[in-house]
Amino acid sequence: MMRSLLIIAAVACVALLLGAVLQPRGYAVRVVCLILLAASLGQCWNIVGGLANQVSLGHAAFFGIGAYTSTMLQIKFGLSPWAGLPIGMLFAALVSVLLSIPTMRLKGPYFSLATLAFGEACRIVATAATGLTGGPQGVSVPFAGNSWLLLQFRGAGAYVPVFVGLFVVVCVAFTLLANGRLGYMLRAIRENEDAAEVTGINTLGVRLAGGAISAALTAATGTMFAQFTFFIDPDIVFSATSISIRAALIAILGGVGTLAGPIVGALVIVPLEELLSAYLSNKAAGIAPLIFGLILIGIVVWRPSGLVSLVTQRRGRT
Amino acid sequence: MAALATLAASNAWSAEPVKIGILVPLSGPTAQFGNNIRNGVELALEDMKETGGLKALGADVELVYADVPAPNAAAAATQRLISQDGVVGIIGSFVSSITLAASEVTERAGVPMMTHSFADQITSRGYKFIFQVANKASLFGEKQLTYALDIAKRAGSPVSKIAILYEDTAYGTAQAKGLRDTANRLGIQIVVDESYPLNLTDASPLVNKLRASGADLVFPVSYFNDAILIIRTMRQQNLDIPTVGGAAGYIIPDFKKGLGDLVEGVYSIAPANYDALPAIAEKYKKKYGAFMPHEALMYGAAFQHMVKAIEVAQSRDPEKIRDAIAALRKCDGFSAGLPGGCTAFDANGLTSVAFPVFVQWRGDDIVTVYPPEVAKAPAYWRGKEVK
Amino acid sequence: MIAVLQALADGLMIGGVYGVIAVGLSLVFGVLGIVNFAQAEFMMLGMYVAWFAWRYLGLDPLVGAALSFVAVFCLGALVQRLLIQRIMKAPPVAQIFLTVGLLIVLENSALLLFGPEFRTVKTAYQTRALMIGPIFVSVSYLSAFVAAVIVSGGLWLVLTRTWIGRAIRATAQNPMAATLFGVDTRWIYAVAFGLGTGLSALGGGIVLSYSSVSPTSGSQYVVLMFTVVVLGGLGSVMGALVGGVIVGMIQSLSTLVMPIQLQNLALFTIFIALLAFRPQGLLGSPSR
Amino acid sequence: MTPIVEVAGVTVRFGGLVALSDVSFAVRPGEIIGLIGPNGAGKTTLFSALVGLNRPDAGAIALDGQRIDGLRPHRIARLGMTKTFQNTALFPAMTLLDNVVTAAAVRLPLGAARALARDCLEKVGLGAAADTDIDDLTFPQKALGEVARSLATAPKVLLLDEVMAALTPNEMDAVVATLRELRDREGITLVIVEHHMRAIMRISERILALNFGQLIASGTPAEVSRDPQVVTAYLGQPDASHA
Repeated sequence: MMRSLLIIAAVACVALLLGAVLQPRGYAVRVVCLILLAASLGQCWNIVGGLANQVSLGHAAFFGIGAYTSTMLQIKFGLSPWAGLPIGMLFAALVSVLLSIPTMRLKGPYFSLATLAFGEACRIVATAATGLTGGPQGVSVPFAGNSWLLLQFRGAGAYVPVFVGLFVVVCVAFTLLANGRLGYMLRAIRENEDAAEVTGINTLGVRLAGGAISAALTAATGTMFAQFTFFIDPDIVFSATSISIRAALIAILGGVGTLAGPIVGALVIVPLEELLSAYLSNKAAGIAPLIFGLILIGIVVWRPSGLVSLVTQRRGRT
Repeated sequence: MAALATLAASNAWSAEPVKIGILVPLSGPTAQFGNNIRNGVELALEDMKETGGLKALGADVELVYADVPAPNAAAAATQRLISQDGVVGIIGSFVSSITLAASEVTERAGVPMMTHSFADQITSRGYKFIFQVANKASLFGEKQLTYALDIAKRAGSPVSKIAILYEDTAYGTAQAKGLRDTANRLGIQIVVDESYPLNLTDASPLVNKLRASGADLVFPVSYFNDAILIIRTMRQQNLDIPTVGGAAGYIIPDFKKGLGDLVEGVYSIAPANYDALPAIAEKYKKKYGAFMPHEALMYGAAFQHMVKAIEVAQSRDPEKIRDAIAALRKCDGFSAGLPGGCTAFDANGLTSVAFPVFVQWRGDDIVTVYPPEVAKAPAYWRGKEVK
Repeated sequence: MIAVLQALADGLMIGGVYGVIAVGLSLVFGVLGIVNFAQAEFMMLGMYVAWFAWRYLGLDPLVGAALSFVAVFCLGALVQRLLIQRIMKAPPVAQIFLTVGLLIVLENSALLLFGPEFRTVKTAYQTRALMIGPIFVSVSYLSAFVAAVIVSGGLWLVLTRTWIGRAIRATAQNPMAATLFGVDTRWIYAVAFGLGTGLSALGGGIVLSYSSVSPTSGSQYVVLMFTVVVLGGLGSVMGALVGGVIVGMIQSLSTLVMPIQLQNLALFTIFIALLAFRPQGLLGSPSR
Repeated sequence: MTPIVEVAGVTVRFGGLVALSDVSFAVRPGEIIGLIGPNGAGKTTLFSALVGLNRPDAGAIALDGQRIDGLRPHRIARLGMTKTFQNTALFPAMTLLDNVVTAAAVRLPLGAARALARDCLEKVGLGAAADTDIDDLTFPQKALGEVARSLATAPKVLLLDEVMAALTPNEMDAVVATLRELRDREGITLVIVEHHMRAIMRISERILALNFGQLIASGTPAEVSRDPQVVTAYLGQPDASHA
């Protein structure tokens, strides 16, 4: 527990330091922001995917709800995203509870595929509900200059403290859950649901709570994302590949169920994508994503339980 | 001009090439269009070198590509072009959502971006650094209908009922809205108004509705895969309703390759057509083996406009280049191929000259048939020449 | 009424095709226990093989689909031996991860090899339809459907009447026991993966006969394929075919009462609801 | 004295198969009951029905005077009745201590839960094995570990499903003593399923015998072992020869 908090604090300090020294409107600091967002997203997923072993492939639903709730409230009612943020989180938590009615009892791949279908269903609804979301044309967050109240800034550098805040909240939530009572219960459910029930664990309630927390934090990440990119459309924020599956990939690459997993995953995936895109975009089309895919395959064949296992196993041996 | 050249040559930085970022999807679902844009821009650069345009700058222009398969990657790639590569301007990016996401970065960074994306919002956010060389999608929708109605009227077969089939993307919905609003204004009955998910696996439900509706004219707004399915299914059911495509999938060489003779006589709205620029179009065809699609032409023109503006500004300062782009009216090179014959912009950054044209398939080519002032050949309506 | 009959006819035929492209996914899950997100990419490769067979050998894609099967069978078996075999015992999340990596690699390999253009074939029957009473029956759908039925029948014969088919089924049910009966399960896994991906490739050839292919064609079908096999029961071969027809029917019938834009919303809603009541799918057995 | 557990007319069906048919009995507080019967007689099904893992198709179950049939297992556990699993069902990715802490943490803060968990492990004699991984425990240790985990839920009634399987006679005597002590010190009512006849006859104060889902006999160990129906039911059962 102490060690986990130290890791979080160390990463947060490094990020803040980078935010302070890097050119505030430059590219490097934007990459730092993307890493923080990716790590937060992966950590949100890790709460259900890692602790409860429910491999959700539909987290884009919550991400999109967060992004759209705060953005639409801001556009239509001039509400600050700071106010839209908790509303989006609440809404996402509610949707996650509703979703769990049909998916609660699903196991393994069935759960994954049902959540995948749910994420896609949300994308379709967001596309079709033009009055509510602006439809497929997307919406732009109105730009009002640097403003803490409206949570928007001209350069990426100013976002670093905000995203560090998000990152710390999400990671601390994960740590508390993992080491707290709820964490014991989630792990018990993951291991043996019947046994968990007869030891007095309300498996349904614990799962709902874990799912709702994960959904709400994912929605918060979505709000931050919208405030950062200033433009969202249903294909961007409800994307199965670039949100749902990516969230899972970040956690899995690093190590499912561990605090460090999504952090390591984000530290590998984001810079890798950026480097490949920077150096290979001038070359033959498709070579950059091809190499990215090959590296993913290489890592999973080499380390099926994630990169974190490199450290933990070595420590285990000594 | 000579004085300008000496001035440029005497500058210490003149050896360093001026970098322009090309932000386009080179992989992913719209890779084909990004590829066409790359071809167009490279040809436009060649063309400028041949006609001596670059000498005045005193430095070479270097193209820096960023592959953006999806809008999520747009912001970081744009920032990278600006801060790492030091580009002075950006050309891109075909897909409206990518352009919208990228222009949020260029606006804040104060770097000009020129695009041919259609979305209405692009130049209605009050941004200073974004320039749209083509008209807005809603205008395309409007003209798609008014042009068709006029041709039909001249052909002596008036239209009272129309069908709109469109993909539920930014491009499809915006264009359909223009069509719908115009039809309502003109009192034309819309008998089918259906959006469908991009990348259909089966077009029968759409065509079944179309057949049952008794429409006189159908406006499908779709990319290639869906266009192919819709046209084939229509032909299976012997539906020969005159078809007016909504650009995109309807005016690329693959459309003919895929459908063969079925495309003969199909209309489409287009932002520009290569037959306005025969010499360059011929060069393109020789080099890349197919006719020059409109995105190659439009982005080539945007690129040349930007380079010219850099020359005029005599500066690498993006802010000054931006002002030069806004002030410049360029009517030669690729720009001459646009309807209206020039690239120039209004206070919002939207084209102040261009207008949509109507093209029709003839053999392996698409021919501009409307409006009359730019038409290269008469239109055919149900096989009959329209006077 | 006619509209309903028309929708039923369309749904049945397109559903048969969905069944064939998805049956391979079901087979792969049933035997190897792996949820293969790259399955639709093998279908895309099959579409390319069929396209080249049409372009350079003059083969109708329904015939060229046989070549798609053979080529992708070999590729699939190789991929299984070189990659999938290494993660057979890894946690399911790692397996998902690997197949997603494979998806990215296959899609972009196709982009590098074949370029971004759309390709489509031209056949004489593509624009023909039969009139059965007031119902249009698209000749290309009908031939695709017939091909789908023949392939399914063939698969059923292979699985039930041949040694290799029985070995595959035995491995699916109990790999340990299969080993005791002299089955080399590692070999069977490679064959089953090749067969599964090959069948999807074959389905790709069939789809190409009326559609088009580009490097991203797989993404068009991936969610659809999963819906089909889960509705039918993951791992159940006949279930995949039934699932395909159900998905085809839902897609075409739903458009009679709601906007076409929402046809997949209807599909996913029914999908999630059905899973809630019958998690093992319509024809699946309760345990894998 | 009012019964702590009362079962009235409980019937459980699986599809067409009747696993329990009209079973009725009552357990007094502090009693040690042995539940016997050949394989497939319905012993585990009865346990599952009692703790709520199976819902009875007919009949009623009451714990301490309160109807509990139809409640979810965790509610029944919190009301004071839980069971161990045949072949054990500890959570394999946790240490033994964490297994027990999990059960205690349901109603206690973590610190108190840890203290209680150590206490429970001491009671079953596994104090030394607290930090062992589950995979490294012997089968008897796992069975006792489950008893400890159940104790952490503070049960009034504990249903033990074959916790003495695979024990040597000496070990068995130790476990029997432990269980007795639990009853004597804490007043926990025990219902025990055991194949091993010598053990069950020794520890139980009363025996219930099931066969084909029906309760065929009930009484003191001596009475039940003479019951003709029970003898018939066990004929050919190798375990019966142990008795």
